[in-house]
Amino acid sequence: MPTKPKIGFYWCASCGGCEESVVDLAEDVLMVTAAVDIIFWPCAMDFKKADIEAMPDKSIVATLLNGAIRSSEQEEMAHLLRRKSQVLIAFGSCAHTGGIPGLANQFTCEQIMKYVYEECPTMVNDQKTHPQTHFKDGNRETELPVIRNVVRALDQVVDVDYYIPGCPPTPKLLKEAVLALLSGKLPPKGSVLAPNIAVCQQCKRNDSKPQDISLTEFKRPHQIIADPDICLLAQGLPCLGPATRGGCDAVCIQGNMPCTGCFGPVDNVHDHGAKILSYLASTAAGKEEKDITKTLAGIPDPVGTFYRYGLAKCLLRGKVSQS
Amino acid sequence: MSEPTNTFEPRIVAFFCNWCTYTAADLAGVSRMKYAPNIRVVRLMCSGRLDPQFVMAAFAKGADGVLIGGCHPGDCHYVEGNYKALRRVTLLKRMLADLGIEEDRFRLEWISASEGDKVKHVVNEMVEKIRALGPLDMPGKHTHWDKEMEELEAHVNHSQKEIPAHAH
Amino acid sequence: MKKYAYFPGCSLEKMAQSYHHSSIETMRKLDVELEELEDWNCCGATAYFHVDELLAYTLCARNLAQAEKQKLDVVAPCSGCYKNMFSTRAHLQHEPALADHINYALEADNLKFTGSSAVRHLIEVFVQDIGLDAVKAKVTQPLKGLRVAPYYGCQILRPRKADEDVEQAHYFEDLMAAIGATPVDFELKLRCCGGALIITNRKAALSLVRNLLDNAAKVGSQVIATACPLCQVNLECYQKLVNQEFGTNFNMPVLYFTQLIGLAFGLPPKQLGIGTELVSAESVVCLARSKPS
Amino acid sequence: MSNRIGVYVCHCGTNIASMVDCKAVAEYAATLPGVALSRDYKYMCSDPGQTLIQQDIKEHKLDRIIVSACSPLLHEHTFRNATRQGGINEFFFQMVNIREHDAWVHTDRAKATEKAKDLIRAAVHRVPFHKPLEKKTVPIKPDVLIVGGGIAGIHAALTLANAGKKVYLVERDATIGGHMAKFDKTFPTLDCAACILTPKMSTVKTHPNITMWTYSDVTKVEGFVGNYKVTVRRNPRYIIEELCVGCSECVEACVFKEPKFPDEFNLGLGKRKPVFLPFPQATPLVAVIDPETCIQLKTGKCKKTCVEACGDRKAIDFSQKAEEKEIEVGTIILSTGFKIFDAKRIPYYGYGTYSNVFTALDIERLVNASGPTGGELVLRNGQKPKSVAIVHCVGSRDENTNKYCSRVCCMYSLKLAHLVKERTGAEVYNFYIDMRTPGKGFEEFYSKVSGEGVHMIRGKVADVFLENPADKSGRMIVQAEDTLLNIMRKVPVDMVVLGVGLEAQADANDVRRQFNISCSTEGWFLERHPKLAPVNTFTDGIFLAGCCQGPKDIPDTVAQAGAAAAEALALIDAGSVELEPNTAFVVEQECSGCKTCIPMCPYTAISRNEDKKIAVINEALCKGCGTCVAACPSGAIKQNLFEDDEIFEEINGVLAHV
Amino acid sequence: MADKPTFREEIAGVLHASTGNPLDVCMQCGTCSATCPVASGGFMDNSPRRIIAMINAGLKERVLKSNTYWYCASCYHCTVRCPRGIDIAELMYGLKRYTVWHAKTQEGMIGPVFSETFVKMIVRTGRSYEPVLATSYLFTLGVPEMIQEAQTATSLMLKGRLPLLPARIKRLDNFKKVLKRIIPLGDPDE
Repeated sequence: MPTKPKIGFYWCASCGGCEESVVDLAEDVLMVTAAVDIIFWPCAMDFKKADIEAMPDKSIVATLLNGAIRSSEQEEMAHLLRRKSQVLIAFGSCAHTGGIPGLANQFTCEQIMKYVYEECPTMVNDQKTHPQTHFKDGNRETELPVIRNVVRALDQVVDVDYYIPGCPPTPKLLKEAVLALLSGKLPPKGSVLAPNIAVCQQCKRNDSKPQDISLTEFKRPHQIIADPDICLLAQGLPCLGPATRGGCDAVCIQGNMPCTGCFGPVDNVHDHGAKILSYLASTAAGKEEKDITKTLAGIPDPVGTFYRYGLAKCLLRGKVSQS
Repeated sequence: MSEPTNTFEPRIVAFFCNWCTYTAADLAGVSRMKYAPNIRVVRLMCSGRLDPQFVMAAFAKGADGVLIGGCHPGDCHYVEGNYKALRRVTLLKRMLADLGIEEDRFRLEWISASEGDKVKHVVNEMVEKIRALGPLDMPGKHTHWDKEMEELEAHVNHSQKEIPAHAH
Repeated sequence: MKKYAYFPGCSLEKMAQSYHHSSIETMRKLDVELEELEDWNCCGATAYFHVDELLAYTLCARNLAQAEKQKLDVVAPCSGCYKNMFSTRAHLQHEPALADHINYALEADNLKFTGSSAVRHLIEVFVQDIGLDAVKAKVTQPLKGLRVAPYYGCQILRPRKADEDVEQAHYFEDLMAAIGATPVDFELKLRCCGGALIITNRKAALSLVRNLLDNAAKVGSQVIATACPLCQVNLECYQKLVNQEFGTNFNMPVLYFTQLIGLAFGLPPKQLGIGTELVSAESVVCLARSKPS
Repeated sequence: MSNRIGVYVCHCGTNIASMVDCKAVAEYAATLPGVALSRDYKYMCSDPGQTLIQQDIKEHKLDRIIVSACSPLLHEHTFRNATRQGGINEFFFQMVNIREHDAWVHTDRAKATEKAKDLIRAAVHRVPFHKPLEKKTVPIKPDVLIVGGGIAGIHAALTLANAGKKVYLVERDATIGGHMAKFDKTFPTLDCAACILTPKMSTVKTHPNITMWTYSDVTKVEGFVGNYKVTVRRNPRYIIEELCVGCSECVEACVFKEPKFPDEFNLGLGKRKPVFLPFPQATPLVAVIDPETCIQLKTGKCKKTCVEACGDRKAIDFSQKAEEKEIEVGTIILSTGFKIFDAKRIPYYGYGTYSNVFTALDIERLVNASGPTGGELVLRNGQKPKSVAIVHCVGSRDENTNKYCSRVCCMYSLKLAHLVKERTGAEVYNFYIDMRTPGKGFEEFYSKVSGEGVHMIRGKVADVFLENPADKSGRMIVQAEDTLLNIMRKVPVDMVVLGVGLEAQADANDVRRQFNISCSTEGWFLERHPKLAPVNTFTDGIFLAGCCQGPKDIPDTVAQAGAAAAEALALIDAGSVELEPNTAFVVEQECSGCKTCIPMCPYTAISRNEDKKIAVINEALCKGCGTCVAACPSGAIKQNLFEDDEIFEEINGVLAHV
Repeated sequence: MADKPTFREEIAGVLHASTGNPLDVCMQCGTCSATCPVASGGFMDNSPRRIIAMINAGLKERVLKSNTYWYCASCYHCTVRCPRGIDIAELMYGLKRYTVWHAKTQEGMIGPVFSETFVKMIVRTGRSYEPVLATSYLFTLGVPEMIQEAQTATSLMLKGRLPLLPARIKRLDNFKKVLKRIIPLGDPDE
């Protein structure tokens, strides 16, 4: 009997939204399932790691792995799936650039554990119990994965063939990717499967942007009710569209929210955050240091704003002082 | 083949604008002023060309400090490139601080073509401050961060051997 | 009401009482309180720096720290004290290491120098802090026609503070004009009176005093106004010796600028310590009294 | 791509070799990836050095060239040419500065050598990314603007005009001539300043190729080399220049019977009327009316006897307004001159308080036959001085005023010593720190003057005070230490002459901004290179002449003016100039049309293509600062010679040592 | 580099507070000397300018023999007028300290004696007291000066301008402790 190409999905450090976007294919999902043979999708179907280990190397045509790599378990699965797949695709921001989990690179593992299990206001834990990697109860012994100090994008752990950006990726991109995969019409290895041009190009508000907006104040979304037709940057909202890869049809902006950069940078940019910084600072007004500082104070958390999805891929990879 | 001595010698990457600060550094040379040999100058036409990515790259690749030199406010050869530099640097300083890089490691100075001595003083001062801070050594830190994975890779490669007949 | 920590300095205790009293009185008239710096010690004068700089700094630092404790700026009527404290503060501020060392010593007296209290010379307080208009306002007996030689001396102006032009000072003249007197064009107003040399090198000092008196006399001064006890003593108390030494016959009253201001404010001469001069200042007093306002 | 890079390490004689181990550096470079050939050589900029490059390119198939030597600002073009003549694109070349930035500023040979290696490694990383580029050329407009009508401006103007170029000469004062017109004699030859200057002045006036605008200021400068657009404001002198013949009948007729206002040309030593001619040989010989003092202009109520006197000529026009002229020139020469040090800043020399203390320039006027005293050198009371002190270094060589040596004071002080002796027979005392007479015939002049019995006292004057404090116009005592005799000198004199130094014009900084050039800390205009480009500035097409660049005597000034004129001529006759191709360009398919770049450009070179909805850069207007490149959020704008990749690689390279 | 510093370096070393330039930049113009009221009065055996030249030439003995710096009235005129920005008055202080420390002061010179008595006194009482001062150096004066001094003193006494008792500061013990932390005084009261 003719075998359909084998496809795998896996979920590492991420919220699950990427899995959702697979479901969001709606009826197209049938097209996919018809065309391919999903041999691994833990969150939807019952497979065991052993099944994969048992498979010959490279026997999976493609694996779409979402989520950043934070734990030894995720690391191990990444290595495993890399070995078993012909094509490994980093699926979604977390796998692509570290995503929201990457922001944890501003803290050490200890700091995070301490906060989560002790200081966090909603936490009741008088014994200050912390999760243990080794657990013994009578004759039951369990090993829990080790949490790493650094959050990594997938390609910082294993070799990656393609990237599908987005938090989450749009169904459209996923579909195009799968089709390309099936048709074998794939771009050169290492490509991001989305257009290499910034969001503004697809943004309906582009024309509404005046040529010179030297901003004296940056606002935050909750501070204003943005005019739905005018460029958000022109209204003082730090919209990252100009510095972010398009392909999303500017959905957030259509929803009257500024782009927060989930698609990551375009090919020419080495460090997304630094580029965003350069462009935003360029639109600020003022010649005196104090005026400039005042204007830029409207961006209270540069790291969180510029590297919201990409701190793991920042050239510094995180906060320096962390050991 | 690193520093001849084992004492820490800061490595400072400087981005100097062609018209004022680079020329000032030339002047320092012509006047045979002496300053610390720890600085490496990258020439840009204008401090306005300075892309914050360059600063990130310099730190990431092992610079212990980064120095930006431009014309004094109002004196930019390209009218206001230096103001643009100032805006970017102001924000970049904040971000670098949040990323744990000490402020003495990143500095913007206005040095006009005639201020050879200022080049000397700024460089010497910066070198001393950074010497006191010690190495930043991002590459070292990065390899150190990645060490935490080695054991597992070993383990995986090991378990791999158990599985027959697949090498690549 | 303005308030300063007042550092009289050793010589005002006795030798220059009149300066002390006239300062207090005139300042009171101007609603300025001079609260004596608590348990002050000698500023070290010049002699101290000859022997041990560090000790000299410590002496001044102790006074400054005391003033900081009282949360007041220090005002010194004596140019020597002023210069020592001013330069000590400046020096310690840009040499933190030295400051630490001295603070370690000051601990023994539960004091700490931070540099928070500024150092002012009495005449600066009159001219800058209070202002000539305020002074004018209090004049009841303008010293019309009194030809005063305003004598700055050295250490009010020198060594240079920051970048001020130390060769062009004119505020003493303005102050004298403000009380109705006529400041003469006193060429040697910035020249030295010999200071401490009067003891260590009598001849040199006397000749300097001679030049000053001579110059002042030639331009028709009726009185020399000083802002420093050492200058006053040299110019006045040693005038007799000058006459003996050089066969001159100077008889030039030398008063503290505060005494002149006091007169113009209509304060009784006695209150201003007038009468303790070796060269009588009667003439000046008469002139001041001659035209009641 | 794998390249064949050639690396050349220059010894620059011993300049570099003494502090950098050039051989070791070259050997190290040879080990770097892509380096096909690496040499060290004594003088790379020499002919053999350049030929070496050309041969190697051919023989070793080199496709990238790196020369590590002096500053690129000095020899980049030299080696680019060599590279081109070698048969590859000249922009496949990269220069590494191991002289000014390394050998000359360090003292530790090992560390300097390390630095050289780092810098070369940076270049080796960079060059593979270099792209072949072509220089763009722009035409040079043939007309020249000269700012400042002193001897420098005059000489430059005549040189250019005689070469058939159209010259605009703009002068702020009512007449050209500058300081030289005020001088009496000139050192060391003692020929009379007027005799040699005034003929040149009138030639300027009559020269068909020269447009002379006196009483005018440059108010706006736009454009770039070859194509400057300049706006000049012609201030109202209330006299119609074309109609006035300088008969000075209006001056005679003025309602002020006697001159009563200080006359600027004679530094206030003489008096003038509200309407006046600056001096007999003024050029243009046209009257001026001073609005500050003219009754008509101040109150509108005057008999206007001047107008009557002028009669049918109708040259007087009280309604005259400032008018703006716009001109287009290709090159500009700045010859804005200097101002003398204000002696009042040193109060203890008594200038302005003692009536017989004068500046050297005052004396020039006093000994000048056309001066206020008709050439009589006298004290304020009209008597001849019996003893005169000449004080050198007033406002020069002094941290309290100006640190630099003003270069001309020693010589003019000797000149004045001679003139004073000649005119008055007085005892003359020159107080100097060091006697500086380096120049043709200068030392001879020094000994000649010494021979005339002038007293030379080595010691800086510390004080000038009155013999009788009550008499400000009486004799003065000049006090200095005679450092050769080790005694204190207190010399009584009738007159003190202050050898004031030269200072940059008060508005030098505004002028500098206007023309976009640099100033030294003292305010002198900065030349492009102190030795090799002494009249060029950092802005192409703008040249310097005379004292605006630094203190100078007349011979040097004239020589420099000639040089500036020659530089301008060279540009004009070349007809066009090549510009660095370091301009920015947009990669169309990568531009999202976000418009961030548009306001970045100070030259409005960037606009938006509305149908393509992307940014476009007008290469002709782009001056290559690269600020738009840094701003472009998607890296769609690139700058030739400074592309992101080139700089990133330079950074990697410089830090890549393991 | 353990080799012993040259005289020139030693002097540079004692100029702690000096904010001015080093002596090396002196151009021997003589402004200091001609500005100095004492030097121009002919009282100094070597002018300040010469002293600097001597230091730069390393003529230690001759500098130490000189009276120049003990005759400095610290009027600071030289300092503010020096065209090379040398703090000459400070140099004079430095030389005084140098000689005092190296016990190189010359016989019959009042300056050093005066200074030291002054210091001892302050260390003892915290304030200055003219009579003690007077007696301490009076013997070193020549006879005529002694008489002069006595005259002046008495007339001042009559006008009540000389204190009869030395003033003392209140926290004298603390004060001494403070000083002890700076230099080993031994017991100042002896």
